[in-house]
Amino acid sequence: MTNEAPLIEVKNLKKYFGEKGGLFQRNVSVVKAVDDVSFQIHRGETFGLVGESGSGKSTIGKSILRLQSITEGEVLFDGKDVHKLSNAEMRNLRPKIQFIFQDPYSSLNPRIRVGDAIGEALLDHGLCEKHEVASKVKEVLEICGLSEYHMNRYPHEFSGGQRQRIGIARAIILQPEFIVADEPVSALDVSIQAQIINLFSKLQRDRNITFLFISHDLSVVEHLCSRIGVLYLGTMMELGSREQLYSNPLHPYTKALLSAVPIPDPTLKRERIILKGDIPNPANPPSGCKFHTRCPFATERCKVEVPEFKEVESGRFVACHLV
Amino acid sequence: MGNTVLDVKNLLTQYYTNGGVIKAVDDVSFSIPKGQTVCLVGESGCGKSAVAMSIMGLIDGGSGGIKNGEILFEGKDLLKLKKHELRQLRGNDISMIFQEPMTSLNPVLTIGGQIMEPLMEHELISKKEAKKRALELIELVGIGRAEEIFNSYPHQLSGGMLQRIMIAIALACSPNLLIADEPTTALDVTIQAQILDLLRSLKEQRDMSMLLITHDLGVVAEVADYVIVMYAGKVIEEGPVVELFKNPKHPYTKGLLKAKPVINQRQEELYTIAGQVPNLATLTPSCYFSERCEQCMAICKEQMPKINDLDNGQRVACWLYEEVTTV
Amino acid sequence: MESSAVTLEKNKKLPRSSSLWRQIARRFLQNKMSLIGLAFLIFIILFSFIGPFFSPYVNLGVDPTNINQSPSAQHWLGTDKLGRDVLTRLMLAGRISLLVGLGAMVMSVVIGGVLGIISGFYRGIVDQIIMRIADVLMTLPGLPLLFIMAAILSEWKVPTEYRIYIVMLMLSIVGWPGLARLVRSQILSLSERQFMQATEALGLRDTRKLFKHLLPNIIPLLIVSGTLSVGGAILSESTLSFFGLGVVPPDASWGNMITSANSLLDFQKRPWLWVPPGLAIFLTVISINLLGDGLRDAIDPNMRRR
Amino acid sequence: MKGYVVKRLFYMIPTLFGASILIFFLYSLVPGNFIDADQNLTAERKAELYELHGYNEPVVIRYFIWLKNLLKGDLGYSLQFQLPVGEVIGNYIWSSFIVALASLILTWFIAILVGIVSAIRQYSIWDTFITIIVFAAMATPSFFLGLVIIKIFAVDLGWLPAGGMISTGSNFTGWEYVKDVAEHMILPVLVLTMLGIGGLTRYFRTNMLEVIKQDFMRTARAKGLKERVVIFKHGLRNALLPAITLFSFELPALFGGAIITEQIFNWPGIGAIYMQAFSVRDYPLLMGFTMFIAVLTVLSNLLADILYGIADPRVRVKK
Repeated sequence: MTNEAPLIEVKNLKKYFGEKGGLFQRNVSVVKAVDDVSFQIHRGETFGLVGESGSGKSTIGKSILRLQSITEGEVLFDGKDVHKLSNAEMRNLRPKIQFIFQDPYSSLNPRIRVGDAIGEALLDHGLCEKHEVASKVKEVLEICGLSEYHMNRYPHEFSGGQRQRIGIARAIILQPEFIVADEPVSALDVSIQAQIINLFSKLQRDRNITFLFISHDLSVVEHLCSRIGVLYLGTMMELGSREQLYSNPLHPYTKALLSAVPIPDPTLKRERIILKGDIPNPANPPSGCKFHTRCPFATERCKVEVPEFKEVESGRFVACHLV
Repeated sequence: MGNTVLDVKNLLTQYYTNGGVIKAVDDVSFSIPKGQTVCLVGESGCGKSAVAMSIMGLIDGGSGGIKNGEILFEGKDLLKLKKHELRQLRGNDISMIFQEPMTSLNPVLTIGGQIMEPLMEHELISKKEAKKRALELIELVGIGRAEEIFNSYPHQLSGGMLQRIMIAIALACSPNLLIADEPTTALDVTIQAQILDLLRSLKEQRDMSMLLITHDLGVVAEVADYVIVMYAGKVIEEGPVVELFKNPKHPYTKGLLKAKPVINQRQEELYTIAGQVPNLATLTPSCYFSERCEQCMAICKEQMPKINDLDNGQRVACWLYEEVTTV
Repeated sequence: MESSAVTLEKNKKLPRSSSLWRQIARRFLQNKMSLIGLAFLIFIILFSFIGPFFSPYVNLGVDPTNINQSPSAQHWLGTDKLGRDVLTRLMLAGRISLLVGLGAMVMSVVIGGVLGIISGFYRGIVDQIIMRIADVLMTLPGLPLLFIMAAILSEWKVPTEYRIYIVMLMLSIVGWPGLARLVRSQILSLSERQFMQATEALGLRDTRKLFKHLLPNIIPLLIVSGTLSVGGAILSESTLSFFGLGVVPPDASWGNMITSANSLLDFQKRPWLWVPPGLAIFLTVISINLLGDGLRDAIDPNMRRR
Repeated sequence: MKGYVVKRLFYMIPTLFGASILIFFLYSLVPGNFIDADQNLTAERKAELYELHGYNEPVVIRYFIWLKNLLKGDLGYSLQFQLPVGEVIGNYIWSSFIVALASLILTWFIAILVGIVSAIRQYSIWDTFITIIVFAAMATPSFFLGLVIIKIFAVDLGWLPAGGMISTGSNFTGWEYVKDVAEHMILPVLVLTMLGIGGLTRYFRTNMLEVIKQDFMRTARAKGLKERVVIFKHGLRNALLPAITLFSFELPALFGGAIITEQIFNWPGIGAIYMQAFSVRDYPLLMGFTMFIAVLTVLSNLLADILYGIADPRVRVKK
């Protein structure tokens, strides 16, 4: 751990989605998509967020970049609260914080040529002269494994993997300090996925960008992230370094999650924890520890008392009564 | 032969696309022994789902068709059956579950009604009897509250529950062969573990054969007895699961196994297979993987390799192994 | 390994770049029905705008010596009760009917498009106001609304040469709310797409979002619904004119030519007076609809809704 | 569900309020009125009538008087019929209604049938043929179509009566009467049906084409169900659902369309009365009728939503 101030600090973030009930009934059901989550991301590291559907991982990513309003809490970028900036200040900050989307098919405007899609933000923010745009676009395209030759083409002419490269090029051309990548490889086939993962590794090495990497795939997260947070129903269950989390998971959910990942080795005999039941509906989460309905070790206490998210060793946090 | 449930021989299935006619399944042969799980693995567009749709006879005549081959199910060639004869087999002796449980059930009919349908169609039992059986099936796939579930609608249940319901429907008439097309791809990892577990134990209880189609090598390793790897409509390698994973022969299979990040086996750099899947509409006679292959030879670009038996029960279609077998 | 992937990507030849518009044109040209529609529409336009120059009767107008003639070699479609050549009048009426249809379409598309974009893009209170107005207009039955407006205007004694513009205006008042709703819902659904979220993440200016990202995606929709609304406008205009509330004599429109069927004698004995304009409307509208339908399929094969 | 209905009823208020403003001020803009139009009245009598009907008040005041009466259910007093507008509408609405109903049933029946067949036989000769017919129906001005079929079936062939609701001078009772009315109905119903059939058929066809592509249709086939069951039980039900909302546009549109057909066929219905009232500037009747249709539209919107909620379990259980 460095003593340097973190680049991103998320404090008690809450995001509730309400279904308003018209004139008389207000907020009939509230979905607590993110419920009091705090963590820090240090300069130059890649922080991973893992979780299943309904865990709120994408919502956190979007909230950090203010692509979405928040209900409560603070998101500090370099000490400034992102959600308190004026629209003009926010616009000036945008090039420094970028987003890479999950779906390579819908994240590119079908009617805009790839070169323009990558270069337009440079122009719009006045970050370079008009005549320099083409050469800058060419540069990032090459970094991302494409070439100049692709600039005048439309997105529909590219495969999924290539489009994801374009999405990455569009983000890095602005020379951001921080990138949120929301499931950037989950829509891709294995052989293509490996190419994109390696591209991310290369960017980490060469460009000193800080990443927030969001994924449901624990093996991808292990490969790319140095610190990882595990989310369940909008709450952080466990947070720690890669080594801590993968070799010695403390939270029963993390353990179950790790043991549920199929491993491509038919000879391997593992103790598998198969969780009972379904992921509860986020609109109606269980009381106490949200995991107690599926936890093999749940006690009476877990049903009523919300466990504290406490630091059990340096940089290692767990929310469980049993730890 | 009496032990073989399904025997597919030289299957050729074409689809009509904007880019032209493509051979989605190109001269594919394999068989499924009784009580075994055979996995078809491959990346998107390799034709693995088209194989399943061909077996089920569910390819819409407007979008494609089976042009050649035989599909022998318990000795009968499905391609020679009359339409209604094939229909009577579907959901009865062969059934299928799909990738998207959320959209695979009819949103306006109750769960119970949808489970009862194949029972009443194929076993000609009364509505009352069918309901009793449906309730049993709901219990069988591990959902409690059978009566309540029976009367609910698909949108009220989660993806994992719906996939269990799909399994209940598929098992309703005790099929001899279950085809599962990416049954866990749309599900969360903890739910995936549940469903795989369920499929495995049901298969064993009922001594059923299973054809599981997936892109996930992890899933294959967990459930398969025998593995078939497809690439661009062709079978490029097959073999018993342990041999194939321990000692893959085809450069594509090797690459796939190396390119996948595996938990607790982190490497600094992942192996990558360069390039991308070829366009099926513009293939020329060659090994279809040759363009991406690191061990590509001159002959790979000119001639398509045939699939050959190796000593240990594996079969591979690759020029690298051609001499080995002839020697 | 990484570098091998890069070089391969670079050398890989992609198919010839074709712009989206060229693709649309290719798909459109494959659709026989809409080509027939287009061809016929061109014929009607030539017939109405160029045709009269070849007619010897254009400037003759009224000819009392030659009234109510049945079709003959001189007058292919006969003459009317003032002795005017019906074929020539059919051409001149075509000019007016087509212009009214086109004008009404342009106005509806402009009003509906602009209001729909404002509604969908800025949301909030402006959206509320615009949509409530559209609601009210759509709650009122179209035909009675047109009738009232027409009555107001005829009482105001608008000079006949301005009549056709008034008719265009009326038709666009009835036509814009549907279009505004359509555009608005399209914008809302585009905003859900990741590429619009990406413009937000990139911090692009509103003007760029609007003109570079949204508008090009809305234009196909406007072209298609615009085309189809020309047909609707021509039909409404003919109805109004038939009831004497649209284009009024001496200006001819296809609708008011059919008015002659109101006379029992003309209706029973002189079908050449009212059947040809009816057929002209029918054929024009059907060609426009075929064209619009073909355009829709060509522009977006997935847009086939409604 | 109940809360939802209440909510929807509240949403109706601003719309109807807006509609009433628009209707009233449009009509008050129309120059001339019933009194001015009557040439036989003396100046004093005119002044008297102006006073009586409140024409001397400012427009805004007159609007509120009208609105107040409207809220009490009083649509005004028809000057031409010398009867309350509500009563006039009540007298004529039923003859319009039977034509509208007959045509509605016919339209839906044909549209569903044809839509399904052309969807499952997409791109066949039959599909193309139907498409052409549908386009033709949508491209024909209804008044012209009316004229043509009167000319063919009534004038030239003499098979059916040209207009009216009963044969003039006839004195039928019982079945004879019903038969006579039915004969007179055929042509107007035909025209009204042609008016609506195109859009609806196309709508069904697209719905059906969309449903056919759905995953659950594949599931139904994989179960080994008969093709008939797959199409009708699994397909049609889902294709019909969104069409329910169309009902809301249909009914008011049919009354609107009746203005033309009743005029052409001389059918003594509300549409014909509207045109008559129009020529003598019987504003209370005109406003009453327009407002009536506006209310009908809003109510059928509500009805359609409720029906949709009942028919679609996804909505039903949620509300």
